[in-house]
Amino acid sequence: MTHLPDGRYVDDAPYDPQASIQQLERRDLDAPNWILIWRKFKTHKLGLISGIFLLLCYLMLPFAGFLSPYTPNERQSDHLYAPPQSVQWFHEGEFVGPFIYPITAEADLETFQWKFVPDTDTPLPIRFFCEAGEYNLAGLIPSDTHLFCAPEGATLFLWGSDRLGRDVFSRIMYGAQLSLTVGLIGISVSFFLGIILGSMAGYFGGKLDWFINRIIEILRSLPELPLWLALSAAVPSNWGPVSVFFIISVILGILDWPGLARAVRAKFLSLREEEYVRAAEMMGASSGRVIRKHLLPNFMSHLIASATLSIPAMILGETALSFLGLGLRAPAVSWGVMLNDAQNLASIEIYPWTAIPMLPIIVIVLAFNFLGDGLRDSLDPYQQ
Amino acid sequence: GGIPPLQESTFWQAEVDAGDLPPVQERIPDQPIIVDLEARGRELGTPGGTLNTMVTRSKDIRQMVVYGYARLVIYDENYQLVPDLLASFENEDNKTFTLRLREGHKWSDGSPFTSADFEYWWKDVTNHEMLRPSGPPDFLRVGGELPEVSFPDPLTVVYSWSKPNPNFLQSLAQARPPFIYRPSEFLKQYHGDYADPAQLAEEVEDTRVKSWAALHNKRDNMYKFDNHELPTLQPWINASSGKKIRHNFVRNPYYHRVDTNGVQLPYIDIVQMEIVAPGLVAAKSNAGQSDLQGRGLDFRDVSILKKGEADGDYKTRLWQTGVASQIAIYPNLNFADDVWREVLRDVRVRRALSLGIDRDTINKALYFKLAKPGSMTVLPTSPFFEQENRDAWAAYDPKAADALLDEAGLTKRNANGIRLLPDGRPMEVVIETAGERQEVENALQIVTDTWRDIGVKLVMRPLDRDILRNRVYSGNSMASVWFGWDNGIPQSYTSPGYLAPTDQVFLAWPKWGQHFQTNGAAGEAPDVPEAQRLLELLKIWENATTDAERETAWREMLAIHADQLFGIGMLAEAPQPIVVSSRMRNVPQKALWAWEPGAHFGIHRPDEFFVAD
Amino acid sequence: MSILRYAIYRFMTMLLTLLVVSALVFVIINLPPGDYLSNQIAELRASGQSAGVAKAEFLRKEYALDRPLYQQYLIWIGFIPGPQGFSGLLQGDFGWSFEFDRPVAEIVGESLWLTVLVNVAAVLFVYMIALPLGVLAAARSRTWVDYTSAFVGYLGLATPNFLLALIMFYYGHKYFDLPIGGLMDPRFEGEPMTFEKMKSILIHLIVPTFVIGTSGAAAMMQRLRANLLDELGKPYVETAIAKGMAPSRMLTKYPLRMAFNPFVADIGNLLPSMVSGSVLVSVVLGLQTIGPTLLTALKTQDQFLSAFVLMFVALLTLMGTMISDVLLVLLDPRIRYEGRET
Amino acid sequence: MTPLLSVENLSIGFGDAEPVVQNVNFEVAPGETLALVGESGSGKTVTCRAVLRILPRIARIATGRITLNGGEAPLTLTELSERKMRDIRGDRVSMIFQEPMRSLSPLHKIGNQVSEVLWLHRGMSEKEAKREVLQTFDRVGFPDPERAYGSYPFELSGGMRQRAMIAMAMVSKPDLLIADEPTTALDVTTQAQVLGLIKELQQEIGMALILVTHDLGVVANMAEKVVVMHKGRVMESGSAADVLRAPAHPYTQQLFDAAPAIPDRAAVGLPMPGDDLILEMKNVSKTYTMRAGSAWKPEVKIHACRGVDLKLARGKTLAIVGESGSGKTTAARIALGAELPDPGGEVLFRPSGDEQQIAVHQMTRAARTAFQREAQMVFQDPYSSLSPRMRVLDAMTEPLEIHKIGSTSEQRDKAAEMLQRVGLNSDMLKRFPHAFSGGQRQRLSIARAMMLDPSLLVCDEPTSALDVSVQEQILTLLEEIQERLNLSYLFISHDLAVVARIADEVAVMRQGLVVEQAPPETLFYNPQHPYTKALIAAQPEPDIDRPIDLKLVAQGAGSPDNWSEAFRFSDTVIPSLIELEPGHKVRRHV
Ligand SMILES: Nc1ncnc2c1ncn2[C@@H]1O[C@H](COP(=O)(O)OP(=O)(O)OP(=O)(O)O)[C@@H](O)[C@H]1O
Ligand SMILES: Nc1ncnc2c1ncn2[C@@H]1O[C@H](COP(=O)(O)OP(=O)(O)OP(=O)(O)O)[C@@H](O)[C@H]1O
Ligand SMILES: [Mg+2]
Ligand SMILES: [Mg+2]
Repeated sequence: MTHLPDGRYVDDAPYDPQASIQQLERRDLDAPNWILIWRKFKTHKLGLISGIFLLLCYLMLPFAGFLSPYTPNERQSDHLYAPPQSVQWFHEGEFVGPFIYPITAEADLETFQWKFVPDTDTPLPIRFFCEAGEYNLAGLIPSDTHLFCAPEGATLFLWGSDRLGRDVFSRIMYGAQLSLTVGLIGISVSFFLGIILGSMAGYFGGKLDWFINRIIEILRSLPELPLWLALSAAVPSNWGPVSVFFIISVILGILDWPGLARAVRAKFLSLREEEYVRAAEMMGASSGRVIRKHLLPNFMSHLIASATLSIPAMILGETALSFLGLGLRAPAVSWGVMLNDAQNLASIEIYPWTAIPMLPIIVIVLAFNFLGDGLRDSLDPYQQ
Repeated sequence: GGIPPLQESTFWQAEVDAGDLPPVQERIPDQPIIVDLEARGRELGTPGGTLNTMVTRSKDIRQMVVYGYARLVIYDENYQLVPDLLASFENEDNKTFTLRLREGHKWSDGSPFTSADFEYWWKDVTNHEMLRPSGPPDFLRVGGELPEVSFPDPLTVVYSWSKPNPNFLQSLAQARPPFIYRPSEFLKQYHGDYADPAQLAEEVEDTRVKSWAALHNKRDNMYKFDNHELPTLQPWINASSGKKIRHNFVRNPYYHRVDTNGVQLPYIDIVQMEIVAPGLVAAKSNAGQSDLQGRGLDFRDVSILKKGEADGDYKTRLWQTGVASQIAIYPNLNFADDVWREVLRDVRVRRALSLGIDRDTINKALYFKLAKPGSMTVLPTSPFFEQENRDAWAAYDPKAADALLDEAGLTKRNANGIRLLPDGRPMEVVIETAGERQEVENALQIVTDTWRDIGVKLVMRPLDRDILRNRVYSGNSMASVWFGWDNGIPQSYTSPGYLAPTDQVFLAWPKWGQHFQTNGAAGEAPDVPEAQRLLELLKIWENATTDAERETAWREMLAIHADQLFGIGMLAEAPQPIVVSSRMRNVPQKALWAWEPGAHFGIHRPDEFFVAD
Repeated sequence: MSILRYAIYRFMTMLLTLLVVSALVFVIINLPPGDYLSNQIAELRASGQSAGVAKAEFLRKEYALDRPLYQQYLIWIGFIPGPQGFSGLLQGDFGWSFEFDRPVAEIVGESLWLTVLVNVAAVLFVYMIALPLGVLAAARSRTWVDYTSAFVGYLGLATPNFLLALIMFYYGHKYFDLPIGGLMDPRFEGEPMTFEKMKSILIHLIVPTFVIGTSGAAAMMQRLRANLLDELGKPYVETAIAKGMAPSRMLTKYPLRMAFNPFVADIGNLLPSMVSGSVLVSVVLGLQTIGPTLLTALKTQDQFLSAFVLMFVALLTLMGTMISDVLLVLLDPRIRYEGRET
Repeated sequence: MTPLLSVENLSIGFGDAEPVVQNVNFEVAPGETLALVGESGSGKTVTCRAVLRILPRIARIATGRITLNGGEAPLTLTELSERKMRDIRGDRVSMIFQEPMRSLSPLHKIGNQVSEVLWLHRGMSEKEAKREVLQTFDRVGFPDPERAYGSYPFELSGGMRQRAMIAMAMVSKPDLLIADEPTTALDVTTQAQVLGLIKELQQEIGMALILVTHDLGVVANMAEKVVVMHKGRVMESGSAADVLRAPAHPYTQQLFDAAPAIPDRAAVGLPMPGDDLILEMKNVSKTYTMRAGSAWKPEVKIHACRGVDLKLARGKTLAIVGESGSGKTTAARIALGAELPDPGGEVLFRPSGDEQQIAVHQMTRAARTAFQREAQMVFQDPYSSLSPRMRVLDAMTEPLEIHKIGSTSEQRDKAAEMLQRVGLNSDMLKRFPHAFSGGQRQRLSIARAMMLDPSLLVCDEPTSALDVSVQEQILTLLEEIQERLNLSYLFISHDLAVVARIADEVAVMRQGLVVEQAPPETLFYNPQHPYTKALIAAQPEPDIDRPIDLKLVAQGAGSPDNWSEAFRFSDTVIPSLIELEPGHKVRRHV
């Protein structure tokens, strides 16, 4: 450090006009965009954990049959409304490995409840890789091997049983197959339409906007309830519950897009006036490109949040629909069907385990939320 | 005997003192019904108090007419017809009916109740072109013929036909009775033939209806019970107007029944009927917010009701439902699909399907084993009950079912073990339900499992009740689920019309029913000998002159149903929870909960219930 | 185009759309097989109450239900005369409800203010909860405030409304003596508004507001948070900070307004949802709103009643979109509705 | 005397990368002006922001202390609570941001945004504040303060927005004003006016000023102290007189050497050849309708351009200078078809010498795509013209992608190469636009415009945010490309020295009209129009001994009413352009 006599300060470090102060890592330069996003995403711990969790959930779906001790509609008519049985390890202070105490039911005509008495003298070990009810692995390969099953002559209700003596745990596992998939179709349809039509209306404006807006208005003014009522009469009667539900969720999606479309349109109406959009247009970018590369990314956060928010609605949509006789129904199993069965006071107060399906819904929804949040963060330039 | 010394009710005391209301002696008929409660094992009560109860739709305030159960004639607790509003009646060969009114009987507004009210209905209402374009109701037509009606004196009304109309008096005792009388004094203000045209026009304008006829029809709602100005003869009169959450009904000062202490019935001063959401009835009962509740409660609510007894200060009683079957499957013999129709018409198939139902399991899962498994037939309370009818084809016997199906030619099966129809389609029975009752869904779930074992696939499809009916009537539905016959306790005087193909509402034969109802204009004539025989037997019953003849007809018809399984019943006598506040007296411990006959609480005489403090 | 001219133009479009919608509505409610009176007659017969059939026949004539559908529609709108002369919507006659046996106007009039009350409460709840929490969650993203509000919000969202209501009713009654169902103590019905009545209404509103509101609140909160997070990095926010604004004021004035764009677009939905938003919830909670009335009307095909309610909702929807379009222009001065030049 | 603000040993870094500001020290006394000069990207803005603690989220103050004196007790800004900081911001210390376009909320009226400071810190009522703000607006040179008050940012020209920013920072009369390149978007007369205003305030209330600028002329005219920065370090600091007269550090010397000046040799410029015109604008006018405040008030019409006729020959450079808000950007946008001229105007483009002219204002889709390949624009506001969610690499390769030129890796190589040519590091390709300094973004914008090798480039103030040495580099690059590829430029600038260096012909605009047009040599030595004269006089020179009288030159332009009879024009009476000598046109009455 040098101070000149006139009080001036002059830097005395060697001066190299070519030096650069910042050196980005080389690997960043060669990495494609998604790797950068992924790297960023990895730092969002909660998002990462949620993502992995969801991945596992989806990977598990084909093996639901293998992982659950019972098949979904298998009834144990002597164990109606059985409470959850806990898995024990030690019997009279001795290690036995995982086992349960068998339970027997008694009708209590005072309270009109089933009373279950565990037989604590006979520990029955849980069987592993055992044979029980038949199911189709991944919906294709018939099999009857289960990861674990009830001991011979006893039951294994990890999360209790329902009114007909069906295992809640197994039903939740099977229910995931429908709840985690079919509803998503509705979301996809509605997002697809909503984004496409909304962005066209917002970006092009003018006549197209007018036209799309009228469609939106009409669709929105059309009453949904009577449509459903009409539909419930019109669906061919020999369709299975799943295909009915599939169609319903597609229709749900078709009716659901206007909300999103209007949000997209409104945002695009304002975004299209941004200078960078003009710049892109002046470079000759096609409308599609402008929408995809410039407008949509700037609305991504909203879309991600909206998608996350539709998931519980889609999983539970059927509960509202079954009010009108259109929801999923037995023998199909889904979380909504199970909750529908649990919609009465007794299930809340006396048999709370029949409302357990709420838990996976909440967990899944939160996982999607955190995943979406992580994604949002890793796309956010200001967080870099 | 003589009339005991009458006591004025505290409720109306003030009005009587003020001179707005005549004293009780002048209000009740000259010969009131004197109820001997003690003879029937009931307590003599003290008047007063309020009864809270709930219904689930705003139009259900008409339940007060049902519960009130004041009819020209009523069923007593033994299901025998006795006069109620009438002083007496005479029946000549089911052709001529002479109805005699009580001297001095008054409507709730104090106007006299006389044969003029019957005449008004007959001449100025039901036979009036504008008020009833389609004329008098069906139950008054015998083979299309209308009765001769005459009104010889103010207390006498005579209905007569040339052919017997054995159902006439029973119709008058229905839960929803055909009111063949109207408060003429009140209604004439709205009748174009009587009222001052200018005033009427003004009234029509005010009410925003299109014509005086519409206005008259709107005011004239004996059953709907929603017009608080309309005089009534029921024990309680509507004291609130408009669409409300809670409707109040207060004691009718002119009611025609008194107890042996000279206390005018009803005992209870005020009935408060609250309209609540169907799903909340159990919750509110559980919280002790209803004094008397049957409607809106289901057997599955029992456990929670029992649990709430301690805090809610009530008891849960289990009555029996009076329908012939709690859950019954109706294969549609008029299904539009030719192949399926033939299959369903094969009695062996129906029997196999019935044998394939594990009724005990259903009973256990849904009713704590408290219902009675069995085919659809009458209940033991009926003189026609026979255990063998109930047991017919009702045991769970998959082997026998398999054999029957094989015998019926449905031997081929597909890879999943489902039998194939003659044309190669898999045997998937689509059963449509009204989607209102979860127990139906649960029961069908169990049936699904056991039917699969006999090679039949069950597909359940919940619909809305109107949609379901429309589909059945048009022949579009293969099979449906409903309750069994409404009237599970017929007596020999009960018309067996509902056992014969006379009405499309029996979901197994909509087209045959239409054919009968429209005199052949629509639908199809029954082409199954058993169904034809049912029609014959109905004829026999109608023309019978003795109870013995009627009884034989009844028994044969029941036997045919038990054998043919037109409706496949699952269980009967299911328990119905009745919540009764600990303050309530005279509510029976065990009883039948039936709409027809019985009008739910009606036959148990709620006007005799009272509140003890 | 000036705002005023734009608004007028939008209004004219609205009227046109309304006409189209009215026809569609009428067709849709008549889609399910049968009509009110034939269903009614069937129901009466099925329950052994054939006594009521005659009156139903009277109504069929009176209300031209025996005519073809298009004529019924024209009569209903008021383009052609019915059996009793012109009496359609255009003449101010909303029709007759068979189910309730009263003029439609009366029925709707009664439940309308309760409906508005419930839904305004719910909307207020949504905004009062969701706005501050959404802003807070964005301002304090990735902290416990953020996570807790997300969790609670999703809890409400992931529980079926009816179950949530039952739980709240049951335990609310058990532990806090909250009323079960209804919108006010029946004894206040028809009474003039007093402090007591007000209190009763407020207490009754707690559960419905919560049940209807939670899902909306969670949705709004999360979207708002996402949109706000996008805005927080923008330079104009720094400018505002550099002015020395307090964060709360700064957030609400600048980024919030920007983030509000998608919500303003959806304000259109707010109006109709004030009437129809909570149909199913109202049905299960037993609220005396228009919702249960509508559902009953639809299920029983009480066509004039359902058509009127639906038309009313449609009108609100159209007005809502119109308002939201105008608001959008006011909110963001850059917005033009003219088309691209190409 | 205690300094008002002292910055000690300040180091700031982004994330875990090497600090971009290292050990910076300086002090400002009350009433004093400190000029912060240096290379683009050297950390000037970051340093200034650190004072107010409004750094991007990921920025970390690694070491250092910033102290503010003058209040009751000295405050250590680096440690102050957020709450206390709020009272300082906007009140005692305010800041003019470098990029005013992005720094104003697009949804709020200018008046509202500016008055807010007074509401916040002075507790003024809306009316009082409005009066005060209108006054300030007038003083910073808004021709119509009322209109500006009710305008939205997008309705204003770049310079107007900058003036709004300046007004916002000054209304509250702070103790310390940090002005980050406050006059880059202003024409020289307006610049003089603004600088004069600042000086005035300094005298009135003893306001201290930190002035970040690259215009050494401004430094010479304003500053008492100078700090020279380079790559995050202070190279030299001291009194302005000493540093300017005898720069001690090699970087400082290099910087000063690069400063351009209006050459003072008289010469006669050649008029623009008229045979091979690449672009021709005929009678182009543009009228905007301002969104009226309420539904009932009449709409305000703004004539951004009035009858502009311009001709640009192939391979030549046509420069437009003029008053801020005079319609330069509008003319440029019309030239590129981004905006349609009012009916009657024509814009003609000839892709190459032997092809037909095409009308830019009425093109088919295909023609438009072809045109857009040939004609590119460098936007006045580079920040806004880059999508905030697109990495620079993607933004740079986008034009190539659109026109499907080259493979992905070729595109990337080209992007890297272009970046290096404008003096940026190719490893910045993976950053997002907001992570650059103002000057760096401007260079990005230039690099992007050249990615397609266009034949016509419209540059709207391409070098305003660049320090002289980088500016020199860019200008050289532009010239070199022009020579190599026969590129034509439409060049808009406020810096007359730059214009003098690069232009073949200069058009001077005022209030939407071209008032004088000539080759630079002619124009600078024989200016005819009073406005041109005023402009030239107002150009500050980097010579500390030849200060210009800010007040006087600011008045120089004056309003057209003060001009001599021959040049006066009004909304209705507009004289026509008259050719005085070949290639020299002036708008005057004959
Ligand atoms: N958010 C950021 N993330 C990473 N680097 C940044 C960020 N913002 C600025 N930089 C870098 O910090 C350095 C200093 O930037 P700064 O804006 O202070 O430069 P400057 O001196 O103001 O330059 P100019 O004269 O061009 O405005 C630059 O190299 C820039 O690239
Ligand atoms: N979208 C718009 N709406 C209304 N007025 C506008 C709009 N765009 C520009 N103007 C007005 O047109 C005039 C010319 O603006 P323009 O941007 O062309 O000026 P400029 O010469 O580029 O100025 P500067 O040097 O300050 O950038 C200004 O008065 C400006 O307020
Ligand atoms: Mg800078
Ligand atoms: Mg400009």
